[in-house]
Amino acid sequence: MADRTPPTGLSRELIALRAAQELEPGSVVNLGIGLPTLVAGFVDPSDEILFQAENGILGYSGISDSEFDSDLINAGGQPVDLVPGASFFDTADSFAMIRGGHIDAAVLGGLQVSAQGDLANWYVPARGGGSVGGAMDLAVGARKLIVAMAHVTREGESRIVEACNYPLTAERCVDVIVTDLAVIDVTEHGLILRERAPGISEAVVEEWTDAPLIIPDDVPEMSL
Amino acid sequence: MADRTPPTGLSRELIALRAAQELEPGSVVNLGIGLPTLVAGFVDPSDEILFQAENGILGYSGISDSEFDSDLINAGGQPVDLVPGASFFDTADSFAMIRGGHIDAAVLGGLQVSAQGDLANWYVPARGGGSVGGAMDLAVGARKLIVAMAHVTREGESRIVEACNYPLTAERCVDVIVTDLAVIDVTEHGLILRERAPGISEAVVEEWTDAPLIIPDDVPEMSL
Amino acid sequence: MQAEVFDTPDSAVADIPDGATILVGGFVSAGTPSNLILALKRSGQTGLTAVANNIGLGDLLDELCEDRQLAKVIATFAIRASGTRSSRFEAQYRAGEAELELVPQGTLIERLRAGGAGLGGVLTRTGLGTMMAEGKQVLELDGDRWLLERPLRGDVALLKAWRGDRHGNLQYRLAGLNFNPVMATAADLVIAEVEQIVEPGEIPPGSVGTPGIYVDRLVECEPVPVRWDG
Amino acid sequence: MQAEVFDTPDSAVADIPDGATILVGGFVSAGTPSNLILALKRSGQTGLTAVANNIGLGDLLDELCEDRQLAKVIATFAIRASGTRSSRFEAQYRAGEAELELVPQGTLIERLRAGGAGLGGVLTRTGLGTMMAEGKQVLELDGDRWLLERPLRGDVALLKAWRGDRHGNLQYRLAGLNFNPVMATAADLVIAEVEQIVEPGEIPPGSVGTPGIYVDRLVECEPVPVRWDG
Repeated sequence: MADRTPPTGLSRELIALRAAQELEPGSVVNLGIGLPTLVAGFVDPSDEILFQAENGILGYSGISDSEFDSDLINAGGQPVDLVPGASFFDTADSFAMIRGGHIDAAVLGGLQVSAQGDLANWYVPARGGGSVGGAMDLAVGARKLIVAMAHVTREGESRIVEACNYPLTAERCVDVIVTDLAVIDVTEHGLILRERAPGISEAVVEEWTDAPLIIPDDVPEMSL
Repeated sequence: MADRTPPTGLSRELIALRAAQELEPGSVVNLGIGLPTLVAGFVDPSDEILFQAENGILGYSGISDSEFDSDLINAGGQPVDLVPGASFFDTADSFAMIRGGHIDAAVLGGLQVSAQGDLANWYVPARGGGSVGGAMDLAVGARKLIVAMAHVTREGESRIVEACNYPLTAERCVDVIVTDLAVIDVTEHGLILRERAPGISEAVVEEWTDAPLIIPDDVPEMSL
Repeated sequence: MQAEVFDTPDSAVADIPDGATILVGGFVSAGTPSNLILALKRSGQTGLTAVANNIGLGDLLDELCEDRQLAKVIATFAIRASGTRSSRFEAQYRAGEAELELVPQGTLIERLRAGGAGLGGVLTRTGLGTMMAEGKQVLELDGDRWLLERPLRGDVALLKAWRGDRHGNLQYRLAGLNFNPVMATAADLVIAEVEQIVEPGEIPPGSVGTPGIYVDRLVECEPVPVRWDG
Repeated sequence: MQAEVFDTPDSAVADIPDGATILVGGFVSAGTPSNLILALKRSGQTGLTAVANNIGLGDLLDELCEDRQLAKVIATFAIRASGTRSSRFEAQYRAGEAELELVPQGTLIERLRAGGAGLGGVLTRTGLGTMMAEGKQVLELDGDRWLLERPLRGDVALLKAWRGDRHGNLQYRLAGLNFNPVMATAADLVIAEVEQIVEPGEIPPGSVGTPGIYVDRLVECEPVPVRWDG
């Protein structure tokens, strides 16, 4: 597979925009480090989505342009602005919130997602060591888990696989996969293609997906 | 035994006063409901003893004479005054403090104490049901456990026994027993009589103690 | 994530079903949702399980026994050690009409916390070698023995706070916290009575005792004066 | 129960022994005791185990690797996923000169909380079916599987708060809480750097984030500016 050229799909920003569309108005959402942090920039303020940062903030609105305050950051270390009605708490209370099922949705990055919805996103075997952060707790605790990632690695390998060969973050945790090529639902029947990126055909998505993919009739293009 | 007349020892107030003398200056102390709550009235303010109430206060000074505020009570429901530097916290944090060994001493009431320092103080078999409150956590968690109680029941039975026949609060937890008749240390060698109440002889203490009691030479009277 | 604001405590508790398990915040007189308890009495649900620190100790929970609404109580204080004063609950318990599960206070709060925090249980020394250990699993780890205590949750939680906002954020006063913040995390439907409803942002972010996402319903009421005289 | 006030961070950490296990509060730049970390660097202890959310992410913990003071790190973020930037710790880890125990963040805080709260452990789903479960006990209870996570404590905790008083009470600002309040409960010697030392009573009782009994040493310092640029 590595000798083929991967198709050009959505930019990182557009993946974030499409992931943002998965969030329900009024819901409580945690954004993982990296691409997912961009999601905060693409929600409609009138939807009153409340962002939780696992370092102890409920109710930040996005990345701040104000003067940097080292005590007011999200889990990615970025400065944030607060909404009226925000609150602070310690890590124990924050993960009680996450693990206890009080977060409606989390958007996490991914290295691999399996056909059963297993997620691998914290450990690159070639690099070792790793950084797990709050990913395992979010994967287990969030009511809906959205993985936002590139569909294919730089080396041309699909990140959507029959079974993960990277170490797992959690088993059977992913609900939706948003990539530069497609939106895919993880269901009890298997992976179902819901939308294609503009200009990307069903066949291309299938070609770059290394797991069985159910393709309904007339899969629409994303509206971005 | 029930046909003998128990000796007249210290009043409840004097038991509390004597128990107060067991507290180290600067220590953090929790007082159980009933007789132990009286202890707060007998400490020297210059000793800077900090009282913890398990309902979520660190640093109350004693029972308050001010207007009753239903949100400012100790574990016995009594109104309290705060010292400068007091703090409030919830029950989870309060019992983390207690169970985690951060309380220097607790003074609890007792129904029975055994020769091994087992405590029974929450369940009267004849009445059933019971109220356990924080007693089991305090018995397990406090670094030093002082039991303040009448030496003998109204029916004339010793509360200091070879083995408790009342249901236990915790095993091997008591360090010191302060009664109307004596101060007794619970040690690995057994119960040791440390002091007698004024006018109470070693023989009287021994007579009303239903457990082996080590009586050193020249046991002093309490200085109250 | 707006909390629904109700006009009366009665309307806030009206749809609680018979047989519900209800977590009741408060410690004796402090932080106790007495308006909601009295509304529950007027509402008349039966077969309820109440989880609370205390019953019959100056709280109004015992009022629910007048019409036998409580099938079971899970508490730390329930039966007074001295028989000089008795509660309605005590009478019903003794008559075999109501069940009692007595739980050490530090264990009760950890079981509730586990229920709210997605934990399967905690290991404690509290209760080892006592009646509280009966029927429970004991783990021996590195030579120490531990009692396994399992999570506890409610269908409903009734809380009392000082101030609340439309997001559901709650601010407590003095020792009014006690069981309230943890109970807020451990029930499917969380109803809070507050002395005052304020605008979002009026409670400083560092003074929020219960973040709004835990609270479903808010009702503003004058607190019911309660005092325990021992 | 007075906390001892030290003039300099150096004097506050001088007697920490080689080989100590040190809990380090903070999350990237927030609530991080950078003055105490730099003092530990100048002090030169070796063979240390550091327990912290992160190393090499804008924090100054990585500075301790310059003179190879860290034998082991227990953390949630330690090796960056991308290889474009590397920390000193990463180099020492790869050379086999320093150990790494990676722990999920929610598990790390519960292990510390258990260590401070006298619990023998907690049951969590987090980590089940992953490398994190290796060598750990799994309990099956009522059909659910749970990973048993054991308590974690330190010999020393280094904390950062906004204000402190002579009783040791600490008040945090904004998201400066994070690991600090729990770490305060889980070490034998607790040292806090604060921006300001105030009189007892100046921190309102409801705004105390760490009650004074947990804190042994206080030092007032200008915070070290720290920022992570990803």
